[in-house]
Parts: sequence; structure tokens; C-alpha cells
Amino acid sequence: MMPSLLDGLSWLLLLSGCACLLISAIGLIRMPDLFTRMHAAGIGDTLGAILVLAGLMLQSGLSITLIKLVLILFFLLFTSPTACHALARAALAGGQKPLLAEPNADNSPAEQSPS
Amino acid sequence: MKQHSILRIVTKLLIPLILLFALYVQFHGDFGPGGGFQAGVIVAAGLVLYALVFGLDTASEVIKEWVLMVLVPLGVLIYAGVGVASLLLGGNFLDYNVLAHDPVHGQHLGILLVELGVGVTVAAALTTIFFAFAGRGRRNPTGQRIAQVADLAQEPPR
Amino acid sequence: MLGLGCGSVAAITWLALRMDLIDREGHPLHLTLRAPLFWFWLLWEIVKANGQVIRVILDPKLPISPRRFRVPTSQKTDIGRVIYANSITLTPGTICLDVNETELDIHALTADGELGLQSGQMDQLVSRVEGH
Amino acid sequence: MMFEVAAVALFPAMFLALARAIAGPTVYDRVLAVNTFGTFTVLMIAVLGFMTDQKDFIDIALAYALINFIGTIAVLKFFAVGDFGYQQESKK
Amino acid sequence: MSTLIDLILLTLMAITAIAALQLKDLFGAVMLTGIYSLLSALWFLILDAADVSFTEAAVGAGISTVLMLGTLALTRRDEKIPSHPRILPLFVVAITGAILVYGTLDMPAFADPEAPIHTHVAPHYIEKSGEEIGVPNIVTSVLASYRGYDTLGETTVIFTACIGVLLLLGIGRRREDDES
Repeated sequence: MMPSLLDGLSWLLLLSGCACLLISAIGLIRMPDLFTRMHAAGIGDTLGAILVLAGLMLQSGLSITLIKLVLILFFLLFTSPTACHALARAALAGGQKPLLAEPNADNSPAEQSPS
Repeated sequence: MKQHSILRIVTKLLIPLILLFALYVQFHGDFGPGGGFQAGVIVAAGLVLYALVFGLDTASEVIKEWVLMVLVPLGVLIYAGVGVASLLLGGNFLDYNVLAHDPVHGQHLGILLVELGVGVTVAAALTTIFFAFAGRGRRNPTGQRIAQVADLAQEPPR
Repeated sequence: MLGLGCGSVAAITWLALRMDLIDREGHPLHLTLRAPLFWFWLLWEIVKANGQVIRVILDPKLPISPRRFRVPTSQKTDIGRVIYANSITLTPGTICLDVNETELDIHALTADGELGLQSGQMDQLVSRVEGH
Repeated sequence: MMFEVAAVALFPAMFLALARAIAGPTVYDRVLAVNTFGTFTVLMIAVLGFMTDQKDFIDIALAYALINFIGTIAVLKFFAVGDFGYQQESKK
Repeated sequence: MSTLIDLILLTLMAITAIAALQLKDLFGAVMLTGIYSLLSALWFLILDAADVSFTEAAVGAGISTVLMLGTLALTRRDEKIPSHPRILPLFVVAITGAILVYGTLDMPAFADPEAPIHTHVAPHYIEKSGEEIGVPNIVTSVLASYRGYDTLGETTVIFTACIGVLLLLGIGRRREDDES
């Protein structure tokens, strides 16, 4: 009973994680400019990684592998936003202008409602 | 100027972990994948990260150039020294069986020392090469190549 | 084997001290007590934000309205601001572009992301983790 | 079985990231694509380790998770503040 | 399933390699080389060569990108376009490639137990490594003990390479013209 439940759960986690990664890659292709692409890449770096690694963790049981997987997740969650931030900064410094919905209004309330 | 606080803090957190992981790889090479070469490269990567974020000057203060210059040949010497030691103890060159009373134990010791030699050489060599590349343009202020490894952290060393 | 492990730890500590890496910034142990709850909250936020961004990406019309704005920060120390900024970047849909003493420069994918940040909930929680 | 499916399911994402890296109009797009690709590879290595039941592979994934960051930082350094050797002028 | 993974991975590698050749922007080529290194690490992993894969991972992710960028910094960023088509090099490459492919026809099939490489020292290493060396990872025991000479040679190569780079880049001159 227990093992099959665990198996099913980790199937679910792994597959949804893969789906997240795929969606993030699709976003990487579909988005119009660099900064919006970063948002898409963020999905894969966060939820995708969390789900896939969680799925693996359920399979590993209590062992050194589990600890290593947790460490991988921890490092990914630390480095990916940092790399993302550094990339955004570098792009701004390099003269890339983010594509904005309303280029002149810097701080206006939202009106173009999303999805 | 504390502009790049994010990079600075995350790097501070990560570098000891990278170096520790490198040593894990170094000494765990007997059991899993890994060994001297990989460990040396990871150490070098950690030092490169330090130099990139905190600036070349800070990095070369911490890791003195002469130390690197000593370490590069030292690794090869450790390796060859193990060979000579086994020669002196009555075995063949690099025959670790004679290093300890028990042959298997001797092999363990020999492999450990040899891997250490490889690791030291690789780490020091790669770091030296990086420093040479990064410092190169700085000393040649001709044409476009003026700005060099200005530290991303943009903060004077404390 | 154990000796080698201890030796490694000692060597790294020495090197890190030499590199000037160990201080309250590099190893924020004083934050550990309050952090786990924040992590769980952040995890939930990440899941929610992911849901939004996934819906945007899968929508055939691609309804994005990217915007750039500033939010004030109430953290006192650099490390608090870094936690805040990284949490913002970690939740998809919002990216922190720049950090300074009082404000963060944010790029958001949709209006929802902007509203979520302007409410200041995350700011308060990070400040509480920081504990000043 | 489960891990094989996961491994194969990861490939389309890798294809798309690769497409972005090849097409990427600016340098930064390429960096972003490589970074994303790195994350995919870390997860892929972990999955492969479970697939072939060699848990040692996790070490490699761990190494990537730690080190991939350095490549990105180096590239950005090259372009952002100081460049280690080149002024930003050729890329518009 | 495993064949499918092999095929997809090799296709990805081929695409990456061709794209890296096609790109005129050398910086983009460096980024694609990074991707290629990630892929080849995966490929080594599928071939069960965990140590090689680890090396590829460690070198490819951090150091090689940095060093290639360092080289780019000292040269130029866009590829120099040759002024005339080069028939002779193409010819030489095609002939060499054809000869090499012809050579592979005589090679034993992949993983053939009767292949020469599997009949001389390899069985000895695999069977005796446990009692003679006592190290669980056979790769390490072959690398550091059975083939200790080779590894000593490799370490010397790295040492020599380091000296060579230093001589080329002239790091020893720093002390004289230090005021930059």
C-alpha cells in the first residue's frame, strides 16, 4: 500500500515537474524580449526543479542521496535568482531596454488585465 | 557603494561550500566518481568566482602569486616523491605496496597521496592561468582594453 | 577517513577566514530560527506565482503587460534586502533589477505581479525574519 | 520506467532552450538560454542517476548546481561592469 | 527507451556543434560550446563513464568558459571571414574523415567481449582490483595505481601547460611595469 502510494505520488511530481520545465522552455521561445523571457525561465528554475527533485526524493528513501538532492535544490534556489538578477543588471548596463506595456508611465496602476 | 550586495552575499555563502565540496570530491574519489583532477578544477572554479566577484586585487592578496607558483610544481613533486619513496623502500617506482606493512593499506596511502598531488597541481595551475588572463589586459592599457576585472561587488575590501 | 574530513573542514575554515568570508553577512546563523516558516510561506508564493505565469505562457494570446516600478524596502541591513530581492526574483513573474538602500527596482510580467508586491506583505515578512 | 519517461520528457524542453540559444538575438538571451539549459542538465543528470540506479551520479549534478553559476557570472562580468578585457560596443 | 534517449542526445549534440560552427559571433559560439559541454557530460553519463562525465562537468561549467572568454578578450569577437573559398582544406578533411571511417570498419563491435581491449589487462584489473588495491572505484585504482606512470605524465603535462601559458602571457613582467 505505502510503496505504491509513494510511487504514484512521485510519478505525479516528476511528470508535473517535466511539464513545468517544458512550459518554461515554451515561454523562453514565445516571450517577446529578454526580460519577459527571464520570467519564463524562472518557472523552470523554481517550480520545475522543486517538483522534479521532490519526485526523486520520494524515490530515494532515507539515505545520503536524499541529503544530496536537498542540497542540489538548495543550491539551485540560491544561485538561480542571483544569476537572474546579475543577468538583468548586466543587460540594463549593456543598454537593453525592457519592453513595457506603457513605456512612459513608470508607476501607473494596472489596467490591461492579464489572463 | 554597496551596489552588488546580492552577488556579494550569495558568493560569500557559496564559496566555502564549493571548496568543501571540492575536498569531498578529492577524498571521496576512491568510492565514487571524482578524484584529484576534478577536485582541482572545482577548487580553481571557487577561486575564480572569488576573483570575479571581489576583484582581482583582493583575490591576489588572499592567494599570493608566489604561493601558486610554489604549488604548481609541488603537486608534481608530491606525485614523483611517492614514486621515489616506494623506490627507496625497496619496491618499484610508484609501487605503493611497500608504503605500509599491509600491501592494500599501502595502496590506499599511495593513491591518496598521488591524487592529492594531482589536485594541488591542477588547482594551482588553473588559478594561475586565470590570473594570467585576467591580469593581462590590465597591464596593457592600449586601445580598447582599459577596463579590466573591476570588481562586481564594487566595494573596497574591508 | 574521518580525520581527512575534519582536516578538510579545518582547511576550508582557515581559507574562508583568510578570504574574509565569515561574518554575519556570509553566514547568517542568527536568521536560522525564524527562517523555516518564511521558507514555507515563500514556497507557497512560488507555487501561486508559477500558476499565474504558466497560465500566461499557455494562453494563445500571450496576455503580458510588462512593467517596471519601484517598491520601498523596510529592511535595515544588506542581508535583509538581499533576502527580499532574491525572494522577489524567485517568484516567477517578478524580477528584481536593482537594489539600493531604500528601494528595489522591479520588473513584472503582469499587473497581478505588481499588485502582489505593492501590497507589501513580503516586505513585512522579510523584515520580521530579519528581526530588527 | 518512470525515470525513462521523465528523461525523455525533459528533451523537448532542452530542444527549445537550445533553439533560444541559437536564435537569441542578443548575447544576454544566449546567456539566459545556457543558464536554463544548465538547470535542465542538472535535473536530467539526477533523473539519469535514478534511471540507471547509480546514485553516484548525484555528485555530478551537485557539482553542476554549484558551478554552473560561475560560468554565468563570468560571462556577465565580461559584459557588465568591468569586462575582463573588452568594451561593450560591437553588440547593438 | 534507452536507444531513444541516445538518439535524441546525439541529435542535440550535432545541432549544437553545427550551430556553433555557423555562428559568426564568437561570443555566441562560446555559449554554444558551454551547451555542448553540458550535453557531452550527459552523454558520458549514459555511457556509464561517471568519472569522465564528472571531469567534463567540472571543467566545462566553470573553467573552460572563463578561459575562452579570457582568450576572446585578448583577440577579437567576430570571426574573420576568409577571403576566398578553401577547397584544399575541405578536400583534406574529407579524405581524412573517409579514411578514419574506413578504419572503423575493421574495429570489433561495440562492447564485444572478444575485442582485444577486453582480453589482455582489463579482466585482470576488474577481477583483482578488489583484493590488490582495495578501492571500490576501479577507475581510481587503474588511474592512480595500475597506470600511475600515465597519470604522472598527465600531471606533468598540466604543469608544462601552465608554464607555457605564463611564458606566453608574460606574467613575470608584472613587477617591472606595475604602475598601471
